[in-house]
Amino acid sequence: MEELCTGLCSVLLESGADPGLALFLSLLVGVLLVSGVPLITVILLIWIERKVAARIQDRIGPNRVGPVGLLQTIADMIKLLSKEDITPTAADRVLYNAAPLVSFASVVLLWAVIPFTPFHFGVDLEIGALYFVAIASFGTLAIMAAGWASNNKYALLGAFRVVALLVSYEVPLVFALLVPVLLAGSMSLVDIVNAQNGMWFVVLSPLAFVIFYISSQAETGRAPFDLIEAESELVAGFNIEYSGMKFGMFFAAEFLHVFTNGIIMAILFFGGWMGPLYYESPLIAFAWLGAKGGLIYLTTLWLRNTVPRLRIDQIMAFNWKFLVPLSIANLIVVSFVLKALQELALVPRDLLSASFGELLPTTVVLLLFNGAMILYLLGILRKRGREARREPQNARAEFAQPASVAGH
Amino acid sequence: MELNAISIGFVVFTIFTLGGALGVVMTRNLFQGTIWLMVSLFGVAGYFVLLSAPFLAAVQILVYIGAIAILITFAVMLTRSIARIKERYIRTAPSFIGSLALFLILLLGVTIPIFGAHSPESIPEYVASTRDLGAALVDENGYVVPFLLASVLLTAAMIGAIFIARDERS
Amino acid sequence: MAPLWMYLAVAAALFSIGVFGVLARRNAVAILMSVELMLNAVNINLVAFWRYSETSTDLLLNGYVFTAFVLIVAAAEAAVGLAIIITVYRNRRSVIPEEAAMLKG
Amino acid sequence: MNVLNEWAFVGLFAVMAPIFPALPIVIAWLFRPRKPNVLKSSTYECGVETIGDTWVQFRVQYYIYGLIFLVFDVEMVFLFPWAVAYNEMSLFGFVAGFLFIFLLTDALFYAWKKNALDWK
Repeated sequence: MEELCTGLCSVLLESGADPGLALFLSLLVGVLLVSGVPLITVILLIWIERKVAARIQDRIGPNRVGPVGLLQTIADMIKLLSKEDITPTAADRVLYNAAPLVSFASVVLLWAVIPFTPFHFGVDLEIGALYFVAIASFGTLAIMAAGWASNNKYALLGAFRVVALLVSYEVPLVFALLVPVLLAGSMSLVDIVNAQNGMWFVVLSPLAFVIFYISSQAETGRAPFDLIEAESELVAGFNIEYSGMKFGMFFAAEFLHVFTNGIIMAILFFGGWMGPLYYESPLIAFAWLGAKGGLIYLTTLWLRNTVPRLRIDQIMAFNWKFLVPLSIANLIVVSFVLKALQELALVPRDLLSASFGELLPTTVVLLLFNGAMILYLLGILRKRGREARREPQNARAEFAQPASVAGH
Repeated sequence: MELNAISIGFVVFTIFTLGGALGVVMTRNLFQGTIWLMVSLFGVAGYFVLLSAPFLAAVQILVYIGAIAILITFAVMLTRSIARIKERYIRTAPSFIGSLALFLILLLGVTIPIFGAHSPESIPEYVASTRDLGAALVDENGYVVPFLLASVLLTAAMIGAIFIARDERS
Repeated sequence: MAPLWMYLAVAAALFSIGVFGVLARRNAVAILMSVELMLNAVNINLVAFWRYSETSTDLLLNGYVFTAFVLIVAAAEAAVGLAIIITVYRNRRSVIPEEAAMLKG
Repeated sequence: MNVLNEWAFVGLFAVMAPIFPALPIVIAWLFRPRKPNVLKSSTYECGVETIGDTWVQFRVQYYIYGLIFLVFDVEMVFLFPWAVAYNEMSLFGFVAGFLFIFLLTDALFYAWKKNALDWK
């Protein structure tokens, strides 16, 4: 993008345009190009999601409109456009209308920092990884505003639960995010990808990836953490009063967020555009990123359609008593082992220029420690599971009083 | 001040900051007040970007919009008080006069006479990066004591707040 | 760049609005929000002075670290302050500071 | 591109981003039918009439989760720069960062022991 920008800028300048105007126009073109990617993808994503869900549930899915149902989303959009848009009398009109916009915009904004290829990206901010976390917090506030502005008990309750879930899972997410930042020694996403030239970070710290994966599944409100649409408990959750296109916007934002998280994970842990022949052409690099992100995205769909929803107390206990301590322990172990290796001069300090061979000892040691941690964790989980099975009486008693658990 | 991206940004962020702040003190509804507060603090984050401190801007958004807004909303919902407080203000007139006087003193007595002539040409070229900050934070000769004190402060705040807020009866 | 005094003027205005809120609002949560406004006015000043002053290199980060510190103090203040408000509300059913004077001699 | 140009891009992006979802909503506003009535625009609670205030009493647990989250979130103010500078750091720096994290883990441990993490 930067290349294109300077190109366009100079062309405009040569044709005698005002420098400020030329810069503005080239920036505008850049914004439209970058934001075009998510906007076009989201139409495809809804189709993919429905197709995959259908296949998992032994159905065919959309297949009437267009070839293999590809135009189904367009048809749905036209349907949504012609739907009546009801704003409840009791609602706070301004916030009620602004919430879906902010929710969708907060996801689109993430794409500003995503490096598509080594030379094509919106911007390469020095604080890229932090930008990702900071922008995501607008989405949380939008859900809160939607729930409050609807002035409906169920909406407010749903919003409260979702927000509690989102903020809780942000803690392990950020701790897991610190690991790639620490390994690359930079928050810039371009630097993080470049630092994986020798070795992907998922090999150096698989545990960080697993934590990030689980908590981003929760951040997007997907099963088993799909309190966002707990139909059986909260009618529909925070968006109960929304209808027509505004309701559609919340859904589009969710679909896009899941895919965006897949892309982010590909960048942070799977080397982004890296892959055979990526330097030959930007298209190949872009294809690598898309393929990795898409694969991760498909696994989240698989997970979503396979596992049941957890109760809110289980979700919270899992986060605060398992995932958060684990993510902190993981950060400490990774940083400790790496620092020890650095002090013993077994590792180059700068991963950016390190080759595969130089990184091999680090990889082996880090993997050993990670493996030991994973084995230990599996032991804990197994013990917990056995205890839970040994006390079916308690479990049943708990189940018989959902009010005490699921009350607001 | 010529017309460029920075001056446009400055004007926009001023509207955000001061408009949001007025919203905070004037709105009757506390949830709307929280949203106004976030508008205002978003404007402040914008100033940080203009002042070449993007890290602080991101942190500002992360801490305020991501966390404090949520916390205030939870607290507002826990203390259903809107219906009971009929009047928003007490001591309206003296407070208004007092704060207006404070603003005029700060603006005409301090800001313009002392810093009005400060020329923007003397801005240092080099801006510290996040890496400089990180290195300085844990340097023996740097800020390692404040760094650890911050941790102690946060721990104390968390323990204290949990101790206070926990409902002993349940 | 906008001149320094403009940032300071905005900060002064923000601070004064915060002072008004603290003095005049009745609800404790609103007062707390006004205090946050005042702290942010201070932060604008700190960052502006940091950016505009010519300091020696070893003092380069003073303003930066100071601002980060104010941010942390603001967060701690909000956390503890709101916890106190919740507790007082639970015991007295009131969020008006004047009514919560049980510690007054 | 200098730093401020990068942020001009982000700023422009931030201005444009809400416009994309706004467009279809505005188009829908032009085409949609408008037949409001009192029942339709009343609060939806599965057909039962709404009783009382929307602001039901919430449990304090929400606040406690928000509180712990806030503390960990604020911690990031210092942990991100620490992680960025990690590679050039001396052993002393690493130990300082370790202490920083350890102290906060203490607070989490306290909350755990006090059962403040349970969804009651």
